[in-house]
Amino acid sequence: MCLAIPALLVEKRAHDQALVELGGIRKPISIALVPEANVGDYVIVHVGHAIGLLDPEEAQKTLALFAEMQSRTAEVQP
Amino acid sequence: MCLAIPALLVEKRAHDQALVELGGIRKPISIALVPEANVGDYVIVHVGHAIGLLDPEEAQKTLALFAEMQSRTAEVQP
Amino acid sequence: MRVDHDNPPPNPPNQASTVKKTYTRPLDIRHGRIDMGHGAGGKAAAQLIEELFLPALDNPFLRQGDDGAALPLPTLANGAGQLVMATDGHVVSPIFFPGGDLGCLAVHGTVNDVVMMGAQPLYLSASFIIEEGYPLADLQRIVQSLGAAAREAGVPVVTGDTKVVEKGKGDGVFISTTGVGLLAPGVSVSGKNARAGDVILVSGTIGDHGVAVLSQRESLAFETTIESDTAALHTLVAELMAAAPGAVRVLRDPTRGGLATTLNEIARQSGVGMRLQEAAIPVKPQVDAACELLGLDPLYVANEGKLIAIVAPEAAEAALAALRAHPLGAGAARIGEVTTDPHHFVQMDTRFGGRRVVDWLSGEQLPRIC
Amino acid sequence: MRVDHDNPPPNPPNQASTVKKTYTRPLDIRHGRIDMGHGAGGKAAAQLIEELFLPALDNPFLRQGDDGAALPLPTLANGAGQLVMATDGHVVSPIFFPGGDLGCLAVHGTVNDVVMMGAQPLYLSASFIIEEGYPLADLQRIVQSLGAAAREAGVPVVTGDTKVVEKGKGDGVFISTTGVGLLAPGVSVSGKNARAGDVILVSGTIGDHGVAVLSQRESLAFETTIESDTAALHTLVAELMAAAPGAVRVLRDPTRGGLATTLNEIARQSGVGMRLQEAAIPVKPQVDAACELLGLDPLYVANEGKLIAIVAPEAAEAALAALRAHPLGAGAARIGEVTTDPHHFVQMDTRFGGRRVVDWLSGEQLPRIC
Amino acid sequence: MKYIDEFRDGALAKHIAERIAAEVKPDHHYRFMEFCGGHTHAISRYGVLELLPPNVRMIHGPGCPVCVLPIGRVDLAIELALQHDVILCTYGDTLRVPASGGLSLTKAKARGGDIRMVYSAGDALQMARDNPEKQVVFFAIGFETTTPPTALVIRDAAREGLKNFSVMCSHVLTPPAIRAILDGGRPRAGPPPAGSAPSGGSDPCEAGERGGHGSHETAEIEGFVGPAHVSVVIGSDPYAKFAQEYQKPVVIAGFEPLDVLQAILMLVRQVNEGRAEVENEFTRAVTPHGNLNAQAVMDDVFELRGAFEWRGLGTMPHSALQIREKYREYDAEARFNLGYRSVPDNKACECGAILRGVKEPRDCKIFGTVCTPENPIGSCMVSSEGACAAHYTYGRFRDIPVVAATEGAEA
Amino acid sequence: MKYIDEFRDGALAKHIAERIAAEVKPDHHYRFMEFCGGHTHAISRYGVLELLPPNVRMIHGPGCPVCVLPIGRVDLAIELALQHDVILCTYGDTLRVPASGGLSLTKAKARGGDIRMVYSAGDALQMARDNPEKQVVFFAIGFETTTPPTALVIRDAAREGLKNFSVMCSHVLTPPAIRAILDGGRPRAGPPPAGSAPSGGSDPCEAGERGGHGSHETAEIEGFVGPAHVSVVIGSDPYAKFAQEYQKPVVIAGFEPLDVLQAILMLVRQVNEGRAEVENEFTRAVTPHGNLNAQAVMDDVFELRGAFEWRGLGTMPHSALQIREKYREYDAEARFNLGYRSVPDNKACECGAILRGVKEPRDCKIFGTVCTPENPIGSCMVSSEGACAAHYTYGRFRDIPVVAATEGAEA
Ligand code: SF4
Ligand code: SF4
Ligand SMILES: [Mg+2]
Ligand SMILES: [Mg+2]
Ligand SMILES: [Mg+2]
Ligand SMILES: [Mg+2]
Ligand SMILES: [Mg+2]
Ligand SMILES: [Mg+2]
Ligand SMILES: [Mg+2]
Ligand SMILES: [Mg+2]
Ligand SMILES: [Mg+2]
Ligand SMILES: [Mg+2]
Repeated sequence: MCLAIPALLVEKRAHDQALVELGGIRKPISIALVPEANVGDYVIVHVGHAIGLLDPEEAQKTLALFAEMQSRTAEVQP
Repeated sequence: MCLAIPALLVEKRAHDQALVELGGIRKPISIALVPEANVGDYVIVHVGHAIGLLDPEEAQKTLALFAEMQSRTAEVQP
Repeated sequence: MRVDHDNPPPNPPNQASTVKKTYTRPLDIRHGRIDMGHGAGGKAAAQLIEELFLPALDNPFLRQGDDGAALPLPTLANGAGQLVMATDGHVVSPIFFPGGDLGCLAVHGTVNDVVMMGAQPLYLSASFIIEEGYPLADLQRIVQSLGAAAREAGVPVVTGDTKVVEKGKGDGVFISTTGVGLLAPGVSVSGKNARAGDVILVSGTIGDHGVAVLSQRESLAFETTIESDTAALHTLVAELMAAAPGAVRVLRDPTRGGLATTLNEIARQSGVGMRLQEAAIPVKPQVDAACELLGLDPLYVANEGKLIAIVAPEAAEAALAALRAHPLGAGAARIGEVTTDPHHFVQMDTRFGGRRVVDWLSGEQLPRIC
Repeated sequence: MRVDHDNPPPNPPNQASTVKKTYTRPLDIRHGRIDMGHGAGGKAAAQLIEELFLPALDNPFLRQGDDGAALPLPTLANGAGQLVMATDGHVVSPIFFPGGDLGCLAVHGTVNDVVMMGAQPLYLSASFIIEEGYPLADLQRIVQSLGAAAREAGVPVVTGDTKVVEKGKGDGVFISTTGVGLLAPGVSVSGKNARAGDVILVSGTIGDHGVAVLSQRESLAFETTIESDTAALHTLVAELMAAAPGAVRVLRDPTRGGLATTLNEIARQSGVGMRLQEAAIPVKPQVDAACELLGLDPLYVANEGKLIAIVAPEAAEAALAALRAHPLGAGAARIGEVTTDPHHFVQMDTRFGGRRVVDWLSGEQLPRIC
Repeated sequence: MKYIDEFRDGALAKHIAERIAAEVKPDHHYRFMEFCGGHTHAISRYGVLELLPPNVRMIHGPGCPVCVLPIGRVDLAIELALQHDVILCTYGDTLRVPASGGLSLTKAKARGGDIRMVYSAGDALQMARDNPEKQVVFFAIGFETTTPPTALVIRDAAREGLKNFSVMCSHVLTPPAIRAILDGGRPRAGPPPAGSAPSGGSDPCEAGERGGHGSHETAEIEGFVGPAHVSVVIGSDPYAKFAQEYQKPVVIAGFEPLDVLQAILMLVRQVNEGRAEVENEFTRAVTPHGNLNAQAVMDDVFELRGAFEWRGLGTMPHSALQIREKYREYDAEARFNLGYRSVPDNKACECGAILRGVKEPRDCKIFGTVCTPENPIGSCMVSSEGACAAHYTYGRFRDIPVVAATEGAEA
Repeated sequence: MKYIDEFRDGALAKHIAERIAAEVKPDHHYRFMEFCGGHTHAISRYGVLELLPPNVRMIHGPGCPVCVLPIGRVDLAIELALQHDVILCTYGDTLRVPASGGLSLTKAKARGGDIRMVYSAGDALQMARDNPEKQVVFFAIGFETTTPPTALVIRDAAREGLKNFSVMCSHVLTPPAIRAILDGGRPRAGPPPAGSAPSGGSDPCEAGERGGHGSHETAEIEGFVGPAHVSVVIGSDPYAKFAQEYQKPVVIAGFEPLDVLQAILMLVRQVNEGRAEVENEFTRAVTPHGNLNAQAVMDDVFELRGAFEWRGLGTMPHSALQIREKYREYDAEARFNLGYRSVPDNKACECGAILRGVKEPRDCKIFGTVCTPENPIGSCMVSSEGACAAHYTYGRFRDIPVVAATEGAEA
């Protein structure tokens, strides 16, 4: 449920509108629910609205956790 | 102008409506403008309305006139 | 290798396969309607084709199931002969009319175009464009009629296509058919071939189809026993060609635009004039009456089972006799001659004793009040 | 003999003929629109064909001017070989999209169906159903694009038909095309021919066409540089067949329903299963992104210039190399194998390391929110 | 078809034609106008001209409601359809009438106007009943024949209290048009002496050369074939004053070709005998008083309009009808506050002169080249009943000597 | 795609899977529910189950707004389109949901309903602006993720004073559904002792056999993968009470497959360690408090609904939202005076038991025969995120041993 994807905010426009980019495509959306979003932020887009911000540091931490697991597995297995 | 044709009134219906026949086809029309028309009469039909009655006797007279001309011509020519 | 069952099944795996063979609930043809899913190319489309189209059009070529059909090609001596190809889109409204419907019309209209080239029709393709919401029952009637007409004409529908357009972006069903036929060597029948002195024949009464269709238009509604003449003319043409070998110069079915427009087309194409005799042109009394009523001229009303044949004068009698001997040509008549005329006028001696031009149809032929 | 001039002409009859050669004002293609008169089969229709269609589709067959075309039939030794016939209705919306338009699509879609039979495409017919009010300028663009695509594919549009439907009963323009081709003796390419062990190839990235069209839908509008892949694949197939003689079992263009549906069709037709490798299936990043955004699966998105080739395993490398050597197959990939499976499942090993069924498209593929 | 086929009999036609040929004076040039397009149509379609001697010339009058419909009225109808978003109902005849800016109702429909062809005024009323959320306007055209059905639907709409129906009334009257034709030239003191040769000044060729476009000269029309179906409604009495005042014979005739031939014969006789009477060839349908029911409903709903523009004839006082104040609600011109703007005809168009019998279609520089039925420039080319369209569609062959191969073979 | 592709990495997946395999106790059967259809989708589409050890079972929860949409609500939408002649705007997802009488919105559209798919609530509002003469109704569905945009358009419509726009609000709330799942069975006194083997009574097979359709038993779900995007809006705090009250671990996870795998690992660890906490795997987007702006606009426009029917779960109190009195004008249910009528599901349908984890799709007698994605009978077959549809569409191969020729060749 709730298909939503992180996309890069590339342009803020009047009336809470903004342009986001994802994998080379661009789409106008509303940022009325995340008025604090700025160009360069990643927003979570659902039904044409940003419903939240993506925190790059937290994303990095999660990925680091995965990577750690990789080394741990590598450690345990051989 | 004013495409109108004589058609045989074959059925009177409610609300000034009637069915006419012409050459084997039948069509509903209005006789609001010729309320006196009766089944068996020939009416002059224009844009779905009877606009007048055809007088069979007069038609006969006119045709007789034509026929007379034929005999007169025949008389003169040979 | 990965495991195929990651969890213990809640039911004991007492059989090798617990998958069920997919059972598709049959189309509800009685109450169902076309929806956008039927045009999406997925399972619904496949089901529509399997349950509605294939049974109605049944033939082994169509059942090949590919996106096209591979077909035997009758060989002529020395590989001679030509291919003939003709296409028509069919958009009649109403779709069902006295004497026929869109389905059989789609066969006749295209088969006749192949036949009018002097060719033997071999195969048909059919492309359906269906409006969302169209009742499956009506669609089935159309497709069955199309199938029956194709079988009767001996010309199978070997490949097809179905598209669905949104409600309000179509008009029930449109069918485009394409016919392929084989032209024997030496046969040349074309609108270009008319020559001054040739005789113009028509295979029967004109205007029946158009009047039958008009009679069903809500705004004009009139009662008539006239039925569309829609028919495939391949056997009629075969008889004609046999009776007047090498003498048939032009064949053309006077569909849209009627006899008048078709003759003008031929006159222009051949660079000739024509002279018709109004009294010789067969028109049914009811067609005449309907035209009187609506301010139309039967010369411009469509036919779907008639042909115009322009033949060399010396073969005219034989050709006319051959037409008349066939049930579809029983009302055939000689209606005029080809003339020399740099203006390519089609003229007509009126029954009344006058003369006039019979021009191209200009615009649409609409019911008139004046 | 009757008199030709009943009244003394008011101007002295100083010339033999006072009739003026009919001058038809040329179509106002810039501002004009299709009206019902253009479909009535009369002068307006003739003018439309002469001024708009004939110049755009120019070829001697079409200029024959009959209701069908008589065509030379390339002879094969001993009259062997088969005829191939395929048809498609084209109803794309919007009519103009990045990388193409309805016109070229109508050529490619049908030429490819002929080509996917392993045949050489020879001739096309085109049936146009045009909505009243459609701008002549846009119609000309479409027809010119169709003509250009036909010329590029070397497959002339030899016969055609034009119908006009009332505003609100069509959607701009629909084009049904039918292609005829010649199948050399001994060639058998069919969806029925896949065998367990065969290799599945695709000629390039999938989903480009569908995404290009979707990007233009008002309600979804997104910006992308993706263009439709629409193309005629006859030369690509020729190279492929030459490189893997006798080894090409199935060819199919994954149009409506996309790669997934087409593979399911073949699996069912051949009575086999398939196993795909997701990581091997080429998808452009923007296509992937658009699908993410709209909740679509690129496996179900339409292509108009791609083919699936199922080839004998021993010829797979040669076949892939041949595809890659052609500009239209540069992105070709080996994406899976044919398996034995009484359930005819198409399965896929996911890039993630899992496995899943790749089923038929069910209903329409619509943008989703969940 | 009874009462139709009998009046199209070619054998009888020959006899009447022979009588005409026998009775015309060889040195007199007879010039008659058939006022009605219906007669023009019969003459063209049946080839009646072929049956007339060379010195009897028929001038095609303005009696076609489509031809005389001015561009400005069609513009108003298009405005209703495209700007006021109404369902515009109209008879098939008006659909192709050219309007300003290269438009017509057909083209306006192609541009998105909701324009529906109706067969009867009643269909327009029904359209309003069926589409309560839309304004439905009936664009009503026609002479007195067509007016009573329009009056009926306005009366019915009022009785039902329909709020979404109105009529753009463009009904015109026949007598003023005939008068305009007669007034178009120099008034004549009296009838030409029976059997007298036409004076040089009245030679149609010279008149044509002198009279420019829009000039008020007229050719010497010696008599009129009077309306058939208009007269069914209004009766034959209204023509008496023309005959008297202008000393022109009028023969009311049916629209079948024998009727026309017979009327011509009757006109020839009146001219020969120096009479100027109203005669009625169409007694089978026309009475002196006409259809009183129809007249009553027309009178209830309509009143004379101050002035109305007729295409080709210009603006004429009291030549048309408008909806009475009490039915104002059903008057589309009032409801949509339409302002009429006259649009001049193409300068090259000779319709005015042609309608007055001063010129013939082939005298027009653009006849058959720029102006054709596909592309009508002037009013006479609009409907097949117009003088130019009739000549183009049915009579063009008359402009060339035809060499028919079969005829050649026979010769 | 940044922040997407990284979370779909097959190599990393292998490592997490290996960790799960290493950490699960071989004699314990782990049963977790992913509440959200988004997780179900990820599991199905990426084949995540293949990477799990046989003793970790995922139960597909009811977290798909399409699946839980009751027939009666779709009936109302169809009533609006077919009987009230509105333009009904809706997300693509609802178009194929079966309604009464063999209908669906797709089929209602085919029957003439003016039904338009929109990509965003804003498109529905624009539709109303563009069609002032028509009533436009937005049929709004979705969980807390989708609710704020609906609230925005209602607020905007009110600001503009639009008279032709309203919303049929079918927004539902996640926490009550989770509670219903948990309450469905016998309340548990405490957490299972860490590492304890499941008791006989809690064996899912037996539970499935005992529990009939609609029974209130529940399988022993040991933990939840918690919502991703719902939590972006509502935050992670609301889950704390479940974890505590029911002593069930909850791991909020993103919808990418690595997120799911990682969440499963985290759940395994909680179970193994006897913890029942709320953990957040999706810290990159979910905060404890969620999106306060979104919550504010929701709160302005919506209030709790007394009760709402969830398809497959039955009627639950305070489980959905309704439009507040002050925006009543924009409430389609009020404007069109719609009366809700509940429609029972097909008797054969096992959705209730499946949603509770008591049964699996293949236990349903009509799974894959009568009930297919083309012909969904129960809620779980409606959307590809439903348990039955997911299994049918993506997982059916798991029911048969596959004999791949190439594999044979390799062997
Ligand atoms: S030909 Fe056309 S422009 Fe010339 S007079 Fe006739 S109607 Fe007018
Ligand atoms: S297969 Fe269909 S009927 Fe059976 S449980 Fe699933 S959704 Fe319900
Ligand atoms: Mg054709
Ligand atoms: Mg045809
Ligand atoms: Mg033809
Ligand atoms: Mg196809
Ligand atoms: Mg329609
Ligand atoms: Mg095809
Ligand atoms: Mg194709
Ligand atoms: Mg194909
Ligand atoms: Mg054609
Ligand atoms: Mg449209």
